[in-house]
Amino acid sequence: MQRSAFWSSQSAFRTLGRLSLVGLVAVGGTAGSAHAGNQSAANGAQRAGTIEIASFGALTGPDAVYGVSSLNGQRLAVDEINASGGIDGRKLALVQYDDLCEPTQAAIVASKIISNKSFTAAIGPVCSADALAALPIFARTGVPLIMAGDSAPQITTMVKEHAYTFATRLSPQDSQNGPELATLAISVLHKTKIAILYSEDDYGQGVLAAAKPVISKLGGSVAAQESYTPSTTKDFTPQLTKIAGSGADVLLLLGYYSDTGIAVSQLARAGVSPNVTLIGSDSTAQQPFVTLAGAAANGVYLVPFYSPNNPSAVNRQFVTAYEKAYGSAPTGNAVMGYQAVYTLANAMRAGGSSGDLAERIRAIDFEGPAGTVDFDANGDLKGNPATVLRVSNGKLVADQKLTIALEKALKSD
Amino acid sequence: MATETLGGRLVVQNICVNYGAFRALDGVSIEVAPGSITGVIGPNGSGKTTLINAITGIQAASGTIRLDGQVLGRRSVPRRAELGLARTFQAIRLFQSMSILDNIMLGAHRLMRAGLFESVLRTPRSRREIARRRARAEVLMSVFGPRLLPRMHQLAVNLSYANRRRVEICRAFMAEPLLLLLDEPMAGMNPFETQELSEQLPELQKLVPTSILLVEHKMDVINALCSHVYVLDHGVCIIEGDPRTVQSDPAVVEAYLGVE
Amino acid sequence: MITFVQQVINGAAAGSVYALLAVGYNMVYGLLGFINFAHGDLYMFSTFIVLAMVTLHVPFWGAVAVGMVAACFLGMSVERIAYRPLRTANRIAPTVSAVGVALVLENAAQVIWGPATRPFPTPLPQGLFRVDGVVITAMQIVILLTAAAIAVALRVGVYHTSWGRKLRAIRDDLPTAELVGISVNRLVSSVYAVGAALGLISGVLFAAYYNSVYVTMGLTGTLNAFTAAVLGGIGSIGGSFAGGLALGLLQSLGAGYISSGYQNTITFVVLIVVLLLRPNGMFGKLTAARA
Amino acid sequence: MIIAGWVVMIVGAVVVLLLPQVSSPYVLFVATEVLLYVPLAIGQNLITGNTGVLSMGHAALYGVGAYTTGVLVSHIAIGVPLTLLASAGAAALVGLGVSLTTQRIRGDYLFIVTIGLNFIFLDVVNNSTWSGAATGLFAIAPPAGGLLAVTTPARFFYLSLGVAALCVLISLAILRSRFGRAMEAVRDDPLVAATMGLKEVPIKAGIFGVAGAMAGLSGCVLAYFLGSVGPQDFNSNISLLIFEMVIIGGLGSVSGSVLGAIVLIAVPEFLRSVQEYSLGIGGVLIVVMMVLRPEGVLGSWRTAR
Repeated sequence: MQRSAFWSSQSAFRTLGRLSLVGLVAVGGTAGSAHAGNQSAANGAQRAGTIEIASFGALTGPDAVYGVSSLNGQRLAVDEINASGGIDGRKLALVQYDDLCEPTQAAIVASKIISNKSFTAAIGPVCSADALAALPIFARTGVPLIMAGDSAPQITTMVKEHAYTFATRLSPQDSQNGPELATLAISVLHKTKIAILYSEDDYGQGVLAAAKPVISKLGGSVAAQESYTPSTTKDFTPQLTKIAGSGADVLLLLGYYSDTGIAVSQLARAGVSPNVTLIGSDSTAQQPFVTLAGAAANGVYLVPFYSPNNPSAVNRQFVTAYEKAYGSAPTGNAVMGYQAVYTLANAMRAGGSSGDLAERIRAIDFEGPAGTVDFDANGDLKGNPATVLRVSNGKLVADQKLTIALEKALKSD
Repeated sequence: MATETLGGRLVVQNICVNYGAFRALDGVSIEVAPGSITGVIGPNGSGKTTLINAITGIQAASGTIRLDGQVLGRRSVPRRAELGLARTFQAIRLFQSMSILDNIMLGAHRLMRAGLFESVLRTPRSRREIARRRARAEVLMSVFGPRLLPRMHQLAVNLSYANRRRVEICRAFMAEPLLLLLDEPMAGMNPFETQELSEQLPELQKLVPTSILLVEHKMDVINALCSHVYVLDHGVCIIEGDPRTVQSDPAVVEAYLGVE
Repeated sequence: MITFVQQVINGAAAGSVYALLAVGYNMVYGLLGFINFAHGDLYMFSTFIVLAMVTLHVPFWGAVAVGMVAACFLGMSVERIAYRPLRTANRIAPTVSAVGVALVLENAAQVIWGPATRPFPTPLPQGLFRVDGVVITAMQIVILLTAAAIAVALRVGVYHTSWGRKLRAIRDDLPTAELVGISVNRLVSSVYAVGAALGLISGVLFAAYYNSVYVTMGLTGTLNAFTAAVLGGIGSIGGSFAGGLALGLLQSLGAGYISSGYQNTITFVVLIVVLLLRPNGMFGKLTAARA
Repeated sequence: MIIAGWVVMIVGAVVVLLLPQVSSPYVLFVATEVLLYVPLAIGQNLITGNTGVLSMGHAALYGVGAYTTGVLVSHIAIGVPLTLLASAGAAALVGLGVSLTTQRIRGDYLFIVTIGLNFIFLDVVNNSTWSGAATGLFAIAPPAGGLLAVTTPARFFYLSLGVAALCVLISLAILRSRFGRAMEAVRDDPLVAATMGLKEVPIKAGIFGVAGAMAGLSGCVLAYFLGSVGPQDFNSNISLLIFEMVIIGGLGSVSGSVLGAIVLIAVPEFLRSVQEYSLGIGGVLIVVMMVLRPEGVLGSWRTAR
């Protein structure tokens, strides 16, 4: 019995035994609850004849702001569609999953979605790295996936390389926004000494990478290039002080409004001259940017792919409904979530039973609040012309003249 | 026991230890002959534990310490243990989360030859080595009769005070040291247990030939065990010699009783 | 040169905020030898309470008072629940249980107030002065003055009141302090309360200076406070201020002259180097080691 | 008793081995993720539970393993066995280096320092071109043929099962050997351990090396499993998660660490409704564990000095 009990207090055998017991219980529990989960989902689908849509994105954690915004937009669209009788009498239902903006979680969530046969399509996520991890998993079943907030150019590469025809992407890309910002600064506003403040993540680095070649092509120069850690950096004065000392006459803000808003509020303190022109990227162009930046936001140019001020009727109706539902103006993520649901709904309505749903999604062409929704051969949104906004008295106001000038300058390149 | 072949001669010359401005040891020189039990006595705070700490390398000290002619100098605590020093502590320090056997087996660490890979893979050589050491541990425990042997798989934390002492002593002997430093091993024991232990120490020494430096309070223990004794007071060695002679010295009496 | 002076001024202001956070943290450390890993989250949570009050149209100073009371209460409850039972345990246990408390506070704040960064409306002066091209803001002056005033007040509190004497007795020898009739529990509790209150002041200044309150400022706060404390010397009040300023300057100049992408790296490399060279911090005295 | 133990073990093994045949892809994914965390939790347990070193930067070692595989695969055609070895080796070296450079730093200071090392790791990969900066590395695929061709979810499951089982066995073997006792001796009383000839520095460095190798193996499998490596998977939240696994499972217990991995990965999966509170629930569990039983649910560390 005492087999060379040098180690008398912890027998390895006992540990192995415990391990297997622990494993068994876990497997049992896993199988049981997964089974129950599928069962209830299946029941639900049969009961009401609903169309189930999987929605995933960061719902908790530091990036939850974007995921929750997108989900709000999706919910609003679903409610509208259901209120108007659903699709052929069937109601839409969203089932949401949290991926925390971590690729591992995104892979797990994706596998959970494809394991559940009742989903018609999936919408999400809000972080590019998550999309890249989830795409190969969706490829196994080919459930249509509408990406609603991922701007990295690598997604196009992956979709193209593997011919992921099930995937479409609703967000404009970093590769579009970067050149727009550079062109606005150099060709339209005639400022050539450029300073850049970018977020140290795939978004900031992506826009930066797309903007830099255009800057040199148009004859501008990068006087300062400073990064910060998204959602962690709150003291931007070291970077801004350096920018102030660089003698730049324009500052590009490539990051999320929650960061760039704070950065702008610290400009004066860092000695940045009020004469320096500020241009914010798409993710900066949100109303909360002004709240965070305060008075310093006045006069800032913003180049979003979407503006709540867009005068189209679809947009006015969307903004009113959104504000009524959530008490705040819609963000870019919200409008993408909203359009994602309409993309799906319109594709389903359009095709009846003919053809593949993913194919029909790619063939869609309709006016959404953010402009025309129309995909190219890689499932990317065909670029909508950028809007130039200017902050005036704490409001984002569309600048028609600059918008037209920018469009012209972009075309002439 | 063939004293000549034995190592374990400790020569301490003129060591000093300072705690800030306070001089805990002031030029103490002692010698432990191979195979002997040499005593160190002295009132509380006279520097006895500091002396052991200095020898084992826990406390930095000036002066020279030689073990069989080798200067210990700046060698680290574990290095000194490898050279053949082992000790016990005045306040017992066992590994409470381990069994008695584990505690004692750890004492043999310096003697184990099987390396990490061999031990982890449990090669026949390492198994044989462990079996051999374990047999040795049981022999040492058996010196204490039925006190430890039947309880060897119990956790150290559950033992009585005296038994913990015994485990600590076994653990030190397990290292088969050249020199063993015992820091008040009888402290907290009743007269019967003290008596027992002073008979068992020579028995253990017979099993594991080693020199012993014994720090003790109880004069009868010193009388029974030691051939030679040093008396410390206020960090200075005030006298040395045969226990009986030393005891009658007026300086010792004064140091102990505080007679003016 | 102007850029350099500007970086120094901005670094000093940021550093003063760290210093106020570090000092509350350091008091607990100096007294009991625990890393209060929840200190940053206490400061985050109580600052959110102030923000919530302000949003409910409570006058600003009233809101700060409410926040202060809440901070003290939170600090004391945390001590009672997660530390007191572990005062005699090994070193790992209280540090780990503090991590647990930090997580609870962080989660609670996220559930109550959401994950977004919130702007902080403040009545503190917003003006700025230009001296030879260098900008100094009124708020920076307020921050520096507040930090200096609190440093003086604390010094008086710890070295010239009976409260301070008792604290030092506990720090030097807790069991004996208990024996001579000092009510250790009450005093330790009071230190947590004072520490949390200083944290709140630091939080309000932080929120006003950076115009932001957000959930993850807790962890960042803890790390900055610890780094400041180590740079200045664990357990010393003056050291916290020196360390806070040093950290502020370090981050400011590091981002300005080395690379803004490696701001964390610069901070932590300095921390590690200091700990390797001076295991008790730059100006640290050997506090009674509780090995 | 022993027969019952064997029965449980055999049934457990059969069920686990058959899992890919009977479960949905999702359950298989979650099971694979749990298995990926097992070597991490076990390594953290060796460091914190058995050797008593308070360290919370394990995700960095995990990341070193994943990035090693990512970089190797994107430059040379290399088989899975070699990337496994390279990742384990690289992470082991980093672990060893961390331990050796920080050996003078006191226990609770080291806690913060290791959190800092995690941040430093992120700064480095976020700002380097070899690591693909913030976007990371993509299209990490093993050669289709060859030994250990991991191409299907089932094979990923078996690969991570193999890695996890290997790490459990190594960990048990170390703890059963005299070095296991030596680690615990250093943890419980470094001074006494030193007087017996146990050298704290090499023991701690060795454990960091072993734990690093385990984390490296996991990182390698993760890189293939996701097909991509990015900084988001190795931030301090992941370190915290690994740390929690060991605390909740019980410091010092191998089976506890495995239990911790299961509890913290699988349970939240099936309790999505409470996910909003998962952070706080974890926090409460940690406090309760520390106050009531610092040694853990299945812990072997029986004392609190």
